[in-house]
Amino acid sequence: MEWLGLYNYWVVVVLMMAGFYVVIAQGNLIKKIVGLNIFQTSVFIFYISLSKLEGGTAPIYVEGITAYSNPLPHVLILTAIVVGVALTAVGLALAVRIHEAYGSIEEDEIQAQDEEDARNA
Amino acid sequence: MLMGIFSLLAASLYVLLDAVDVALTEAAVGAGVSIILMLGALVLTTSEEKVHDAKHNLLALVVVLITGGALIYGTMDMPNFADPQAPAHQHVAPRYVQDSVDEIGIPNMVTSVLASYRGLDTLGEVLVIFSAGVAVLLLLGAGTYRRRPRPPRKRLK
Amino acid sequence: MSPHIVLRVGAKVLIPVILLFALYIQFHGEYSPGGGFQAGIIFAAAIVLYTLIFGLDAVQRAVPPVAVHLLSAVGALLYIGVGVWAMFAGGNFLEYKVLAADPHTGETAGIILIELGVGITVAAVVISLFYSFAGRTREQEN
Amino acid sequence: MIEHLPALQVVLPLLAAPLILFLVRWPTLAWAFTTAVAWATFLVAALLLEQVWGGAVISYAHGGWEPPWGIEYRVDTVNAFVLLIIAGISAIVMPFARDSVEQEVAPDRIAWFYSAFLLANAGLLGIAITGDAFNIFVFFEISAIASYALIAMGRDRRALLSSFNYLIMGTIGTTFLLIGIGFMYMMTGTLNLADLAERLPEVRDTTTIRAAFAFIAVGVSLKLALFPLHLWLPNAYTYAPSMVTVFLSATATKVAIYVLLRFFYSVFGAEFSFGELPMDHVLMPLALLGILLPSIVAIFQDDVKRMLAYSSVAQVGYIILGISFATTLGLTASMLHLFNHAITKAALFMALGAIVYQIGGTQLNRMAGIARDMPWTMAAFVIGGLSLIGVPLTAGFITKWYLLLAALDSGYWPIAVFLLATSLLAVIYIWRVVEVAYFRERPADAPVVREAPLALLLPTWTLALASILFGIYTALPVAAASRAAAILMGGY
Repeated sequence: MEWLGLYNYWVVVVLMMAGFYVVIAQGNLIKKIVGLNIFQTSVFIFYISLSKLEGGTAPIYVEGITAYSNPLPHVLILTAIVVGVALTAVGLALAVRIHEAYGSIEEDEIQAQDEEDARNA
Repeated sequence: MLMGIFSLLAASLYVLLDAVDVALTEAAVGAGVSIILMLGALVLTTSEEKVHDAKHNLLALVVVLITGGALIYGTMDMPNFADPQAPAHQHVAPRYVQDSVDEIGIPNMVTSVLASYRGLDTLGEVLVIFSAGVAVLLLLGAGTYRRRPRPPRKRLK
Repeated sequence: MSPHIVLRVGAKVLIPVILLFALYIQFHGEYSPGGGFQAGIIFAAAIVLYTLIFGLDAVQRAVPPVAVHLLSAVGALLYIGVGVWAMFAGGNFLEYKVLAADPHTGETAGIILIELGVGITVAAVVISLFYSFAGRTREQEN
Repeated sequence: MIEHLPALQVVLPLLAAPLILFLVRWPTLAWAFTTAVAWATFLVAALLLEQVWGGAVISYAHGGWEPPWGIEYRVDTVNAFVLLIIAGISAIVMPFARDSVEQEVAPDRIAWFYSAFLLANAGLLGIAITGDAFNIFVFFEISAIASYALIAMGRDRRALLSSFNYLIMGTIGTTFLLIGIGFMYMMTGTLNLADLAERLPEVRDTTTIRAAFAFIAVGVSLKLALFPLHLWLPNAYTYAPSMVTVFLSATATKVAIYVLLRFFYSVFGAEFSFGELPMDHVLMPLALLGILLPSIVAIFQDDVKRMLAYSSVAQVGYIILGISFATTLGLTASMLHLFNHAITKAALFMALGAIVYQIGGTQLNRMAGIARDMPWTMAAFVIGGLSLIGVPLTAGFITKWYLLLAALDSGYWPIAVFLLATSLLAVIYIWRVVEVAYFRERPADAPVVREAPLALLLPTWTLALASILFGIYTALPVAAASRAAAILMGGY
């Protein structure tokens, strides 16, 4: 029965895997970025889950309350969210440029064009 | 659109888990900035996806299952959810919770840790977002009408 | 002019409120959730809303891209500058307590300054990202 | 100011990166400023190495908060050596960059380009110097985001897709690292590396720590392009602008290798990584395959830059091989190769950069007979090639020699034979270039080619001569590498 205490983490693992699958299995570049977002968000949820404390409250000091949730993972994830959005921006900008250069954002179509170039060279 | 809902759900989850600062950020970033960028990129590329046959994704499935297995394996010895005795709450964190108000003088512990105890990480965060700005400028340009000043000085021979 | 009079009036009412809210989040971050990062994004959101209603040209006349790029640098420089200032004041890098005679004052001053730096950079970068994506089609026409 | 050296090491380039944006209208000034900063950073790195040479450890508490509560910069001989490599390469690449970047990047973007370069540089330095696990992640991402942009600046449209693939693979890598760090934090309650090393033994028999180890190992291996996770590397190096290839090939994978070393030896400890977990049996076959297969693939490349990129994957294999012995001698060989390969590969890619500058590409068929027109460039290429093969009197020989000793010392004599055999593969692919450049006639219709300008030749030759110098005068790198190896074996 004590494993039930880990239920939260297992849900996160399932979400993580869904995102990870989209990243590696999808041929559409923008969908890859979406997958990456889901993958990262699930890692964030994992960090936030581990900061939760039984009976704790949000880590803002209020007179009379002694139990607070752990603020450290919150800080780490604030940073990680920013990193995530920075990566999303750069990834999407690259996707836009790729679309301009190849007229497609499907990985296999782009590779086909590259192989064609290589044959003609 | 679904991504925005996903982000808002994640943000509500963070509130439930007491991470109000993170929730505010996730709501602003996930439902705001990411969506705007995503829509911008979709306008500039194409919103229609090619239909694939799903058979050659077996390798991906195997990789994902192995990773998932490793994660589940890793959770086996974890302390239970919200256990106050977990090491994560015992070693470094108590000082932030108990002493930060005295040492720094502001009630929001997240701000204290973020800006002072781990100020270097936050500096890193600012530079990450700054790098993203520079990277997108390099990739897409500034988006102004101004013409390029002059063509490259040396042409290829 | 554009027939979307409701949108235009609505935006004119909303945008100052959003900007104010951003400033509240910015400077009240020590007491309630929020801080420079969230404030920066909300501030940028106001500008994005303005663009959606009034167009990219109008907004770039008010907030020129070059200024946005420089501001994104200014925010980061402010943050690092506080750190270096602490070094000259006799502490380690980013050691705010040496910035004032009283450690509490020093810490609080340091945090307010660096949060301001974060806010400026984040707002500027998000606006700059938006300009880059929104202005891409005409960038190519050049 | 001497006590602030660790902070300055990273703060200097970090401060300069935003400042460059004020110089957008003056590309030459932006270049000059970047060069000055790169050299100042190099000076700081040299001073740091000098301070820790005797075995001292410098700990610098950011914000004045003592570790593990605050973030600590921690410098010992291991990372001072790595810092010197990064700072040294970025200092020497800057004089080279001016002409090369002017040709490959639009003038109104040059300042942004240098800003991104400084960010990448600062990120790598930050990874190497920090003593905090989460800080490693943050600085990994700073350098990564800047590198993606730098790579995408290549003129070929394939640069875009290679950069995108690098982004996906790199982000999976750092996210895995993040998962690993989270697992470790969960079990120990700390993020400081030295503190982790102290607290891990208590909980190391848990599945969580083993999973953390696995995720960190895989995540970092993605970043360092360990075979078979190297797929992003050849394209990224091939299509990036010349200066970026020189810089990244000499530094980015090296820093990731350093992170792997830190986690395996200092944080988890050699006993855990190689005793309880069979990392030596995992790494050694991967290293051997990683040397053999990319070397063979390199032989069949028609683009010399791509050939050398595959060779880089093989060189990572050599370094990992040294690590997999889990002995002081093996680690010495690995640390030495970090240094020797950095200067050798940088010299080779610089020579190619000079060729790109003059003829616009590095395809073998375009290089026919150019040795007569570009004798100095090609001579530098040959010296670099000899060092890559491991011919005596070059830096490359010293590493091969130490690897050989380490293999024999651990009783793996077949590996010694294998090392000699794979050196022959390097002979083949370098010879292909030499044969084309020296012994083929220049086609009659080919455009006239002149020797590269002095600004490109000087840095190239500096590195080429360095790879000879450190093949003869070996005392300095060998001493640094063996001290670093001893420190790594001794735990944190």
